[in-house]
Amino acid sequence: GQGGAQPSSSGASQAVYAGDRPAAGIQYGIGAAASPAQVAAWNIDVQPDGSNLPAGSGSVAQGRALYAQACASCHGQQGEGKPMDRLVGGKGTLNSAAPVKTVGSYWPYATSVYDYIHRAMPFNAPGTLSPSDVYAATAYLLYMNGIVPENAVLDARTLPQVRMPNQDGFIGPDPRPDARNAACMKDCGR
Amino acid sequence: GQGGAQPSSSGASQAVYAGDRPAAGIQYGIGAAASPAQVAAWNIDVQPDGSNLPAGSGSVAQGRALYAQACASCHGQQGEGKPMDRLVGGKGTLNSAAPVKTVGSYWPYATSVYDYIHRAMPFNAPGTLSPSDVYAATAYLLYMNGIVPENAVLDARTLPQVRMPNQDGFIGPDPRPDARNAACMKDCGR
Amino acid sequence: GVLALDGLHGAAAADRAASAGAAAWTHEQGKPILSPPYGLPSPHEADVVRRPTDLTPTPLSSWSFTPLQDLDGIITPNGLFFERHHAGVPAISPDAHRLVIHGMVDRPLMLSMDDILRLPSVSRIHFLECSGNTLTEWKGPKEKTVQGTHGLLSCAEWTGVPLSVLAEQVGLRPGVKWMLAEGADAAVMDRSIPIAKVLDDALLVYSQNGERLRPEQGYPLRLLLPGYEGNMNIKWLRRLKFSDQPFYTREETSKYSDLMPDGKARLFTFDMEAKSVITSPSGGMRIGAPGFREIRGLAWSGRGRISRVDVSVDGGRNWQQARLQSPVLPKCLTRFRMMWNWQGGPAILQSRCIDETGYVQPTLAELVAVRGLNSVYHLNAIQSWGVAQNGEVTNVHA
Amino acid sequence: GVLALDGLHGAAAADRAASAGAAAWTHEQGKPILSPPYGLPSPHEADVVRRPTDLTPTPLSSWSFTPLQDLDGIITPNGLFFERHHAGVPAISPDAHRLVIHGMVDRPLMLSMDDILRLPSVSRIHFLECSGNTLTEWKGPKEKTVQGTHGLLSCAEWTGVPLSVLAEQVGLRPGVKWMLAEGADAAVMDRSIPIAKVLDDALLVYSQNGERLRPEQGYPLRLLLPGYEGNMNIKWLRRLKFSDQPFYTREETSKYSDLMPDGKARLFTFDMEAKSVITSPSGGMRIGAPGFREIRGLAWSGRGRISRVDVSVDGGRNWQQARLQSPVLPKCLTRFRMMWNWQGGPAILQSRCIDETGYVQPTLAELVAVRGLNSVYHLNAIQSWGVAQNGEVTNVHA
Ligand code: HEC
Ligand code: HEC
Ligand SMILES: [Ca+2]
Ligand SMILES: [Ca+2]
Ligand SMILES: [Ca+2]
Ligand SMILES: [Ca+2]
Ligand SMILES: [Ca+2]
Ligand SMILES: [Ca+2]
Ligand SMILES: [Co+2]
Ligand SMILES: [Co+2]
Repeated sequence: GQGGAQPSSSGASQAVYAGDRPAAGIQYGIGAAASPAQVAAWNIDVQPDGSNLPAGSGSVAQGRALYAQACASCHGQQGEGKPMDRLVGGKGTLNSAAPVKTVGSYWPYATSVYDYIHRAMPFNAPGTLSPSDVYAATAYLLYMNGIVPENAVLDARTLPQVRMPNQDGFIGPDPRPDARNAACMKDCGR
Repeated sequence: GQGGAQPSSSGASQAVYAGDRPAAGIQYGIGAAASPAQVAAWNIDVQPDGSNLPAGSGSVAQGRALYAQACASCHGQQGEGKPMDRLVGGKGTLNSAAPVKTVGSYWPYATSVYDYIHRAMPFNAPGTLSPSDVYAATAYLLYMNGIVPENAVLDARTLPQVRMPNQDGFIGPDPRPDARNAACMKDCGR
Repeated sequence: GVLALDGLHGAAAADRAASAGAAAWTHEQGKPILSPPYGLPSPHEADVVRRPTDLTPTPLSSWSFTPLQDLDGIITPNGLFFERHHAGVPAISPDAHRLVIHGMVDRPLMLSMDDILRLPSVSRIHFLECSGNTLTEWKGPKEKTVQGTHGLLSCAEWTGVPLSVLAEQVGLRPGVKWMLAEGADAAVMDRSIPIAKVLDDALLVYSQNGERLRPEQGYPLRLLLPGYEGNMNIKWLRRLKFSDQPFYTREETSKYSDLMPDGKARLFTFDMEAKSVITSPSGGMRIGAPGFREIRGLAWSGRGRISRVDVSVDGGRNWQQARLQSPVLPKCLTRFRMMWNWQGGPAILQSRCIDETGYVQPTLAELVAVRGLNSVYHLNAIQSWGVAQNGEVTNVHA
Repeated sequence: GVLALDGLHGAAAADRAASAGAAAWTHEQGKPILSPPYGLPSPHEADVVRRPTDLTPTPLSSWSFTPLQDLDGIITPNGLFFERHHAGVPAISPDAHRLVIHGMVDRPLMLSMDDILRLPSVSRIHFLECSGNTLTEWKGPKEKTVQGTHGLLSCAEWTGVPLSVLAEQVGLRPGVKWMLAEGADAAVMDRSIPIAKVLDDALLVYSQNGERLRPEQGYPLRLLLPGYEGNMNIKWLRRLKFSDQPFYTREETSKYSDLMPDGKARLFTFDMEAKSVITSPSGGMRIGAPGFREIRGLAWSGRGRISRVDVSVDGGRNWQQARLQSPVLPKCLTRFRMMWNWQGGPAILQSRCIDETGYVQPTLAELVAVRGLNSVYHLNAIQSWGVAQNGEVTNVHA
C-alpha cells in the first residue's frame, strides 16, 4: 500500500493568480549553505528502509524496564491505554464495528514506531531518550503486541526487517471522489 | 459655495460584485415604525435655513457668563485657544502662508456653530446645555469675532439671519483630479 | 452570544432604547486612543471565543473550535482561528529559529527568518480545515452548535514564499517525489507532501491576516498547502527534506488514514472535498419572530472554487440557489446567503455546494454507503439544522 | 521590531541557532489550547502596535497609526486598525442601541441590532483612509516611519446591509439629494453624504474581518463609504436622515475642507485619490547585507481598482513595473512587490500607482503646484525613502 498521491487539480484556480507569481529561474543567493555536519544534526527522520537509523541497540528486556519507568503511567502497565493512547492489541478488529487501532493492529512499519518515540515520547520529556533507549522501547512495544520474540534485540539492521501485521492494510491512490449526489432541485427523495 | 458632490465612478468596479447583490424591490417588514414623537427625540441637526432650531434664546451677555464658566478653561479667556481650538480671529489670513481658521474667519454658517456646540460642547459635559445656553454661547462667540453686536439676542428666527464673513469662501464641485503626472518610465526629469 | 439571534434581549432593553437619544455614552467622553495599543473586541462579545473539544485526555495534545456561529464574511480573526497542537504551543524565538532544506537537492540551505523575509512573497486567502472536522457526527447528531460540528475550519490571508521558489534555490535532483515537512514543537510533527503539490501552490508562510503568524498557528514559520488536510500544514516549520519515497510518519499512518468497512485503510487522502454548512440560524440559536431573515453559511472546496450553493428549508426536498459572496476564490471559504420568510412552523435547513470540478457535496447516507462508519476523517456531508415551532434550532440528522 | 529587517540580531543568535535542532522548545511541552481562548500575538511582536500622533492636546479627540511597516498582504488585523475619535471610544450596549432612519422618507424606521442582522447582507474588502493621512509631509519630510507618514490607513473585510436595501425599506421621497449620518458618541459626529453614493456602494456595517466591529471602529454599527474620506464613515451610527440639502456640519466645513492658496476652500472633496507607498524597506529600518531583497508596498484608489504600480530605486529617474497581489479589488489595498538587487550604495526608493480611471499618483511638486501648502488634507503624493551607504533608511523629499 504505497498510496500514490494525486495533487488536487488546480488548473482553473491558478488563473486567478496568474499575474501574481514571482519570476522563475533566479538564484537569489539568500541564506547560508548547510554543511553536511549541520544537516546531520537536523536529519532525524527514519524511513521504512531503515535509512537514517542511528547506532545503538535495545532489547525487549531493557524496553520492559524503561517502559515501566517512563511510559506505563500514561499508557498502562500492559499498554492498555488510559489516560493516553492504547498501544497494544486490537488485532482482527479493523473490519468490525469497533476497530481498535494500535501499534500492533494498525501501524504498517516498525521504523515509524522508532521514529515517533524518538521525536515525541515520553510526552513529559520528549527527545530525551538515547537511540538505544528508543530501540528498547520499540522492541518492548512490538513484543507486547506479539510481533517480536522475548529475546529480540533491535538495531539499525534488525528493526527494518520487522514485518508489521498490518503492513498490507493500507490502500491507495486516493480513490475520491467516491460519493455521488445528483443535486436534485425539486420534489427530491419522493 | 454649495459644492455639488460627484460620487466616485465605480462602474467598472461594480462588475466584481455584480453577482452578489441582494434582490431589489422587496419590503422585508423588519424593524419598527418610528413615530413622529420618537423621531422628534432624535432629530437634532440644524441646517443653514434654521429648520429644526428649538425654542429658547440667548444674549451676548448671557453667553459671556456661560463662556467664562464653561468654555474659557479650554479655549482661552478671549477665545484665543490653548490648550484646545482657537475660536476667535484669523480674518484675512486664509490666503496667507499661515492661515488661522476659526468660527469667525472660516465657518460659513452660524447655524453650524449652534449645532456643533449643542452636540459636542462643553467637551467635558457634552449635551448638557439647554437650547438657550447654546444660543447664548453662539451669540458670544459671534460677538467676540465681531460678527454680531454686543446687544444681540439669538433664537430660531435671528440665528439663521446671521451672515458669516466666509460664507462665500467655499467652492465646489470637487475639481479633482487636479494634478497631472505623465508617468515617465525612463531617464525622467533630465 | 452563541444563543442570540433576536428575541433574547428583554423588553426592558427595548424600552431603554426608546430614549437612546439620551444614552449615557452620548454624554460622556469615551476611552482615549490606544485603549489598548493592540485592540480587543467589545466586552459585549466576550462569548465569541474558541472552545475546547471534550474528547482529549490532555489540553497539550488537543483542539479548539472557531465560533462559526458568530462570524460573518470569510476572514477568521486570528484570535479565533481554530487550534490543533500535539505538544502544546511552543514559545519560539524568531531570531534563533532556522529552516533547513536538504535531502535530494544540489545546494542544502539554512535560512534565518531575516533571510526568508528577503525572498519573493505572495499573499493568498485560503481556508484551513482539520480533516477530523465534524468527526463526531458520523453516527448521529452529537455536537449542539456549528462551532462543535464544523469549527475546525478557519480562513485567512496568508503571506509567504512560494515553495517553488525555494525548490529552485536548493535545486531538486531528478527522482524527487516527496518532501518531508517537520516542526520545531516538542512533537516534532512531520508529514510527507507529494512534490507536485510542493511545486504547485504550497507556501512557506510567516504572516496571517496582515500580521506575523500567531504562536498557535506556527510562529514564526509554517507550511501552507491550500486545500489539503490541516495536519499536513506543518507549524513551527524547521525542516524540509526532499526524497524519492514517502516517510510513513506516525501522523500519516496511525492517525490521518481512513479505515474502510473491509478493514483496509486509505493512505494519503489529502484533498479536503467540497463541504458547506449553514452558520445562521444554527444549533443552539433560537429565532424570534416569524418573517424574513437571511440564512447564512460557508462553502469551501480543497479542489478549487465553489461554483454553486443550494439551500433547502424542507429537509432536502426542494432547493434554491443561494447568493455567493464575490469574488469567489479557489480553496477559500465562500460565504453564501439566502433570504428566508419563516412562517413560524417546523423546518429543516440544509446547504449543499458544488465545486468547479462538478463535485456535489454528498448526503451522510451517500458517504456512509461507500465508506462505512469507521473512517473518522473527511466527513463532508450535508448538515441539517432543525427549527422547531418555537424557533429553537437543533442539530438533527434528516 | 520597527527597526528590524536583518542585521539587527547579533552573531550570538546565529550561533545559538546552529544547534537549533536542540532548541529548548523542541524538548518541553508548550502552552495548552486556549492560552487564551481569544488569542493574541507572540510576545516577540510586542512592538507591532498602533502609535499616537503628537499633534493633539487630548487623547480623547486624537488619532493613532497602523504599523504598516510590520504588515504583509492587504488585511489589517482589527487590533491594529488605525483610530480617529472625537470624544473617545463609547462603551455602547448593543441591546440598547437603535438606528433611526427618517427625513424625506415614506416609512420612518427604528431598528435594533437584532433587526439589522436579519436583513440581506454583503461582505466587501475595502480600505479606509483618513483624508488627513500624510498631512505632516507637505512642507518637508517630518515623520520618521511609514507608520507616521501613512498609518491612518487600514483595510478590512466589512459585512453589513447595503444602504440601497435600507433606502427601499423606508422609501425615499422625490428630491432627496443628501443623507445625514450621525453617531452615538459624545461628539455626536455627523456628515452629509450625497445620495448617489448612498445608493451605489454604501454599507451599514456590523462586522469587520469576520467578527463584530471593534469598539474603536464603531461597535455595534458604522457607516462604510468605500473610497470616501475616513471621517465620513460615521461610527457608532445611530441616525440616518434624508434631505434635499447638505447639512454643513462642523466636520465638513471647519475641518474636512481644503484651503487653496487664494483663500477659498474646496468643500465636499470626498474621493480618496490613488496613492501608494513602499512599506519595506521604509523609514527607520536598516537593511543589512547588499544583495536581493523584495521591495513591498501598498497602493489604493477611492475611485476603483489599481491598474499598475511602478517602482523607482533612483529617486524617480527610472521606473519598473511591480507585481500586484491578485485579485486586485476596487477601493481596496493592493499589495505590490518587486525584487531589488541592492548593490550597497545610496538609493532613493519611490512607488507610483495608476488606477483604472487612468489617474497617475502625482509628485509632491505637482500637487503643491495646484493646491499650495495650506490644504492639510488629501496629500497623495509619491513618497521617497532614502537608503544610505550603510543601509539606513530615512524619510526624504526627492
Ligand atoms: C505523560 C504522558 C505520556 C508518557 C509518559 C508517555 N506517553 Fe506516549 N503518548 C502520550 C500521548 C498524550 C500520546 C498521543 C499524542 C498525540 O496524539 O498527539 C502518546 C502517543 C504514543 C504513541 C502513539 C500511539 C498511536 O497509536 O499513534 C506511542 C507509540 C507512544 N506514545 C509510546 C510511548 C513510549 C514508548 C513512552 C515511554 C518511553 C511513552 N509513550 C510515554 C502520552 C505519554
Ligand atoms: C474640556 C475642554 C473643553 C471645554 C470645557 C470646551 N471645549 Fe470646545 N473644544 C474642545 C476640544 C478638544 C475641541 C476639538 C474637538 C475635536 O475637534 O474633536 C473643541 C472644539 C470647539 C469648537 C470647534 C472649533 C472649530 O473651529 O472647529 C467650538 C466652536 C467650541 N469648542 C466651543 C466651545 C464652547 C462654546 C464651550 C463651552 C460651552 C466649549 N467649547 C467648552 C474642548 C473644550
Ligand atoms: Ca454575541
Ligand atoms: Ca463535545
Ligand atoms: Ca486524509
Ligand atoms: Ca518585529
Ligand atoms: Ca510625530
Ligand atoms: Ca475632503
Ligand atoms: Co527580533
Ligand atoms: Co446581547
